[in-house]
Amino acid sequence: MTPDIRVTIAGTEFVNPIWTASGCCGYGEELANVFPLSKLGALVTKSITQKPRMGHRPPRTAETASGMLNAIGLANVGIDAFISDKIPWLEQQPTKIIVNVAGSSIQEYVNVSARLADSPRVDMIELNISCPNVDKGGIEFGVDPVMTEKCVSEVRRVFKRPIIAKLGPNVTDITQIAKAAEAGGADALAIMNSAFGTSVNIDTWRPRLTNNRGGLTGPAIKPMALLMVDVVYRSGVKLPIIGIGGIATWQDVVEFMLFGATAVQVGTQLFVEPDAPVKIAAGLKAYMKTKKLATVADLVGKVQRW
Amino acid sequence: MTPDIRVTIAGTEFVNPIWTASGCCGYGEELANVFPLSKLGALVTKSITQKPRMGHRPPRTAETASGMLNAIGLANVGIDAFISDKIPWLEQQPTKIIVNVAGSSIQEYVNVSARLADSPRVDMIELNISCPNVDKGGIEFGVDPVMTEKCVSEVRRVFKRPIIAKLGPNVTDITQIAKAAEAGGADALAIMNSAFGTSVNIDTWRPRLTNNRGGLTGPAIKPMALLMVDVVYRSGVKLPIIGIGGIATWQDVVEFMLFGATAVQVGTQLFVEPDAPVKIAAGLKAYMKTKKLATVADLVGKVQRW
Amino acid sequence: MIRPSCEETVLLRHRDLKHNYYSLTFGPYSRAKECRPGSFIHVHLPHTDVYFRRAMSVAAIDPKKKEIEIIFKIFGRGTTLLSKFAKDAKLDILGPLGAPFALPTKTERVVIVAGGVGFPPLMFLATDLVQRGYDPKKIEFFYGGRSDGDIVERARIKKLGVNFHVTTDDGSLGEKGFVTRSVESFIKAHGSEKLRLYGCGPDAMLKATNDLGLKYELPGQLSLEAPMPCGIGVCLGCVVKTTRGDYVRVCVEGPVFNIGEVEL
Amino acid sequence: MIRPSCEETVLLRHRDLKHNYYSLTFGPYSRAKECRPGSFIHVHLPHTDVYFRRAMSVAAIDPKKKEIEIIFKIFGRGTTLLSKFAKDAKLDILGPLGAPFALPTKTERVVIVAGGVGFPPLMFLATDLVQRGYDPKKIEFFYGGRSDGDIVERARIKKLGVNFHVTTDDGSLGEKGFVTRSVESFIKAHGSEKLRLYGCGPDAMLKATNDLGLKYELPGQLSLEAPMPCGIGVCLGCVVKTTRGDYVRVCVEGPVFNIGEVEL
Ligand SMILES: Cc1cc2nc3c(=O)[nH]c(=O)nc-3n(C[C@H](O)[C@H](O)[C@H](O)COP(=O)(O)OP(=O)(O)OC[C@H]3O[C@@H](n4cnc5c(N)ncnc54)[C@H](O)[C@@H]3O)c2cc1C
Ligand SMILES: Cc1cc2nc3c(=O)[nH]c(=O)nc-3n(C[C@H](O)[C@H](O)[C@H](O)COP(=O)(O)OP(=O)(O)OC[C@H]3O[C@@H](n4cnc5c(N)ncnc54)[C@H](O)[C@@H]3O)c2cc1C
Ligand SMILES: Cc1cc2nc3c(=O)[nH]c(=O)nc-3n(C[C@H](O)[C@H](O)[C@H](O)COP(=O)(O)O)c2cc1C
Ligand SMILES: Cc1cc2nc3c(=O)[nH]c(=O)nc-3n(C[C@H](O)[C@H](O)[C@H](O)COP(=O)(O)O)c2cc1C
Ligand code: FES
Ligand code: FES
Repeated sequence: MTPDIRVTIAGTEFVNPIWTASGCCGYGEELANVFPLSKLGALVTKSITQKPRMGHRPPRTAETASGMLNAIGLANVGIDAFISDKIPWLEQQPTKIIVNVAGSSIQEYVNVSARLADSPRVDMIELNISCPNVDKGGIEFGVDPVMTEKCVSEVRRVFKRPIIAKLGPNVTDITQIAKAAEAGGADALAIMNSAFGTSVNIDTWRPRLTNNRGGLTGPAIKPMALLMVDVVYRSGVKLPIIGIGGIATWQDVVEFMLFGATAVQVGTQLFVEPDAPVKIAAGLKAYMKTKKLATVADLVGKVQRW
Repeated sequence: MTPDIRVTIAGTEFVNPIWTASGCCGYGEELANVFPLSKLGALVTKSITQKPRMGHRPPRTAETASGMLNAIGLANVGIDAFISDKIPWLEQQPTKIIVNVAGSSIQEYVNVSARLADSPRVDMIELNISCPNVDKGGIEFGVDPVMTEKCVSEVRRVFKRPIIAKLGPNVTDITQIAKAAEAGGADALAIMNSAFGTSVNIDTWRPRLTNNRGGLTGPAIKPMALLMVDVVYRSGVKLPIIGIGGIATWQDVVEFMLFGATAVQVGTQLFVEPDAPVKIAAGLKAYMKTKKLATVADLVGKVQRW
Repeated sequence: MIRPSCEETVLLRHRDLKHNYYSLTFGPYSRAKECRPGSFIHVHLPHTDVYFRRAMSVAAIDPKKKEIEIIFKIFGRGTTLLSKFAKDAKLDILGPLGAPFALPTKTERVVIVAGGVGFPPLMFLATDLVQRGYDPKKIEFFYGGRSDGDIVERARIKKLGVNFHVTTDDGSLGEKGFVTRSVESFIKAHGSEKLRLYGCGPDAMLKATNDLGLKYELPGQLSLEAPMPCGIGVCLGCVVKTTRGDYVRVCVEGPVFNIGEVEL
Repeated sequence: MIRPSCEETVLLRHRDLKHNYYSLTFGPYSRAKECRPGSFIHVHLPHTDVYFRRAMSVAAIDPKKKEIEIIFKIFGRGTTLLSKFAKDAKLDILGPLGAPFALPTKTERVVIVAGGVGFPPLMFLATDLVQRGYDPKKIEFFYGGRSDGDIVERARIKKLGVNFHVTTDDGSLGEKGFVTRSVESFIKAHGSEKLRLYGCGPDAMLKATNDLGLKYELPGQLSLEAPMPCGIGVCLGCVVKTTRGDYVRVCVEGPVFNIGEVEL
């Protein structure tokens, strides 16, 4: 019997729990040249804002120990061009499509989401309320329970299909934010966005990013992300969790699921190994065979605490 | 002219800005067998509590990507044995002695600090108000500005020599805590303690630490620590900053200083390279020569923001 | 549209070119013959503490043997570790990547401007042109470096029969001075008609070459470098500003850009 | 008091002992002759993505040539990468570390219980005893493994002239069954007087050996393993609980503990 790695979140079935993370797979075209997207549970697009955004001046990225810093600055084509140029292609793709939405006001989230509501092949939206790179941006929402709830509930009114709220680690107590997102009507939580960090070039004395700081991602942050998932999973919040942060191997995915993630997203590792999701799905299946697990849901939350 | 790497913090002069971090150098004896402690700016002891603590059950540590998780559980000999067994040896050492103090109540911090006040060779104390490993412990102080200020100011009353407040990263806004420590009368800030994280063994489904979670340290967290130093340095807080987090090389030290650290502490890297402080001091001097810097203070805060 | 893929190849030849330059040849690499001058590959450094791949221009291919060669100079940790891999090591290569150079017309005279470590894709270009039957005597290969150690693989260029001009900043080999000064002398002497420029090298040299192109209204292309997390266009980390004012990806829209196209 | 130091040494010999076992010999290592049976070293894996050092018992020394040998089995990433270093590689060694075995008296009969990868320090012990003039016929060397591939370096043990007893769980070599069963048979046959036990191996075997020691009231020592971030006693990460109820460091108070001293 081949192990069943399908997962269902908010009534939607995914062929597997391995998704790509926003900002790490563009709008999907490039990745589709590397492997068939049918191998992917879901594709999560780069954050879309109302207006097109050029993003920050380069350098926008810097390598760090087992990770990277980025301050892309939410560069994206804007909702108009996204709908006219990207959606038609995305609608043809043999995978679930999740559009990540960002904004610097609740109204912007609402406006972008309302437009996406008209595209039935947008299976879900993911609200990026935790982007560390925009000065006057999403970050205020993601650290404030009241704003989080408001943002989600207002979007809820205009977007009827499932909504994922994507939380960041840069708060004292992530469960408060998770609860606020739940109260606002989110269907699932994506945990977590980048941590914060910076670095400086010791020859020029300039920060390595023109934005002076950026989001820290990659294997370095995996232990933090696992803890965030663990804490929220045990907090009484009922929503399914999509685990994100430093996933590079199928072993990492097993860790996230044991701590309570129903699905995961692969981000930075795509840069090193663009076909990582394919390898991870295969490894996960092999692991389930060894462990004699019929369905991948048998892993979720099964960590045995001391 | 040989570069001058002495630094002065709260009126105390240190032969160099390279210190060892609490919990990563015991009480100094073992390290003294590896290199002469006179090479060290200061030695910061393992956290001392009122009663002896055995610490958590093993496994207490787990390796992660470019870092580690630990939940030692503040294992220490307690203030009585520290004063009778450790202080006499420490008093003979040719380096500055900083005793790190932890507690689960403000009274415990005060009691331990009061005892240390009687040992004039304890040059400074460092208040660990941000230990991620004690359930009913320091952590509440370190995330709450009111408790932080109270803790520091009460200790201030019993300990007249310089007090360093050691802050953790696990807060929404570290500047609030820094300001509270300043208001409480701290003389310097140590930034930062471990981040939080966890990991699970995918064969046994047990967390890798019996404490179920631990502190994340090592090069993985360096970008976060640099940002914390940067943010506090620019926040209007006037206190000198001691940078900690993932320092492995002299290049890392230069980064911390450019962002505003007056001195640094080396932690996890001591496990990999017990003589790291000696190598780092040499590298720092060579760098200063290349850059024609007369004194190491010429680096502090000199990052050129974009 | 190019479909890049990851492929494990074997390090067949490891040559120390001295002065911190190395040549590595990998094979069998199934995509070798799809690599064009200007194409690059993204090399993974297995088991090392360097997380990202490193972009390397293709310096030569052997389509029959399915081999590709890269040439690099030790710059930082990535290239240091790359230089340490020994013969028979297995490295994963992501490629072929990037938009290659556009070929000149037969009536054009080609002026190649290579600066230091910008040499590899241009050696490939010259080799490719000669193999395609382009008259080597109509190829001016300018190669500048800081000193003689920076001028590698001279014999290979000479063998192509192209007009070879070497400059060094310190005069230790060839003409003394910046390579672009020699190029300008040539343009002045020869006249700017039917010339096409190709350049790759350090930022200052690229800028000077771009300026020459604009000044003498020469068509041509430059190959750029940028920090490249992904190399396939998904991270938006490698962008460069165009003279139109928008950002384009060096890894997909480049690394080869027309003269005057990007801000240098 | 031992003063450990970091020292760069060269990998002089790399032997594949098959079945995932390897022997590496390093030198010149100035501290070689200070290594005693039970001592361990902490090996740094340069340039790799493994952050911590790996603890390895000293398996043999050549004090004149200043060489030390370690023997290990591939277990996880650390040992995998260690096995990949080639001859002439430079590795930094921190040592000598740990409290070594206490020597038996001349009147005692020595019973050595080696399980799988616990073999190296015990080979060193047996070699050392014989070199010190201890009668090899009074050394019983029990060596158990899962199957014949786990029993390495047999010729070296035989050459010592000790009484050599091999067991395998699957009976593919020597006697079939757990090594501690054979040891118990020996104790029963021989009588428990004037016996001294030395053991190293997997947890279950250590526990069984400890139990034998307690049951027959034998003096002796066991060498333990634990995850070891620092190896020098500063992190408190490697602790084990003693039967007195406190925690001691495997790296400093151990790795060698008396029978009955720690909870297994
Ligand atoms: C399309 C392309 C082709 C290239 N071809 C060659 C070649 O043929 N020969 C050669 O020697 N080098 C080439 N490079 C540069 C090479 O990729 C190395 O990254 C660069 O030399 C930095 O060396 P390092 O990795 O040792 O430095 P490190 O210090 O290890 O890392 C430098 C870091 O900064 C980034 N970075 C900084 N500057 C650059 C840069 N100019 N290019 C790329 N990344 C940078 C890297 O991504 C990396 O994260 C090319 C780069 C690109 C983008
Ligand atoms: C004093 C001492 C002597 C040793 N001598 C030998 C020897 O002679 N031959 C040999 O093959 N092995 C020996 N080991 C074990 C060796 O150090 C390896 O760490 C262990 O085999 C794990 O293999 P790995 O590094 O490939 O595993 P990885 O999966 O890469 O890492 C395992 C991780 O867990 C920790 N860990 C888990 N279990 C152990 C363990 N039992 N011992 C140490 N660390 C562990 C490690 O610190 C590391 O962080 C010794 C260990 C100690 C403490
Ligand atoms: C270059 C880059 C760009 C990113 N852009 C976005 C974005 O636009 N929106 C978003 O919600 N997250 C963005 N992220 C965050 C990722 O989706 C993910 O949450 C984070 O990288 C952690 O996962 P990882 O460690 O697997 O990369 C970006 C990350 C990177 C590295
Ligand atoms: C094993 C271990 C034990 C630690 N124990 C303490 C402690 O007792 N008190 C304290 O204030 N910090 C403790 N720390 C935190 C360090 O002092 C330091 O703040 C942290 O490790 C980050 O620095 P690093 O990345 O250089 O290790 C400990 C860290 C480690 C790794
Ligand atoms: S390197 Fe990622 S988009 Fe170019
Ligand atoms: S390994 Fe650090 S105390 Fe033993």
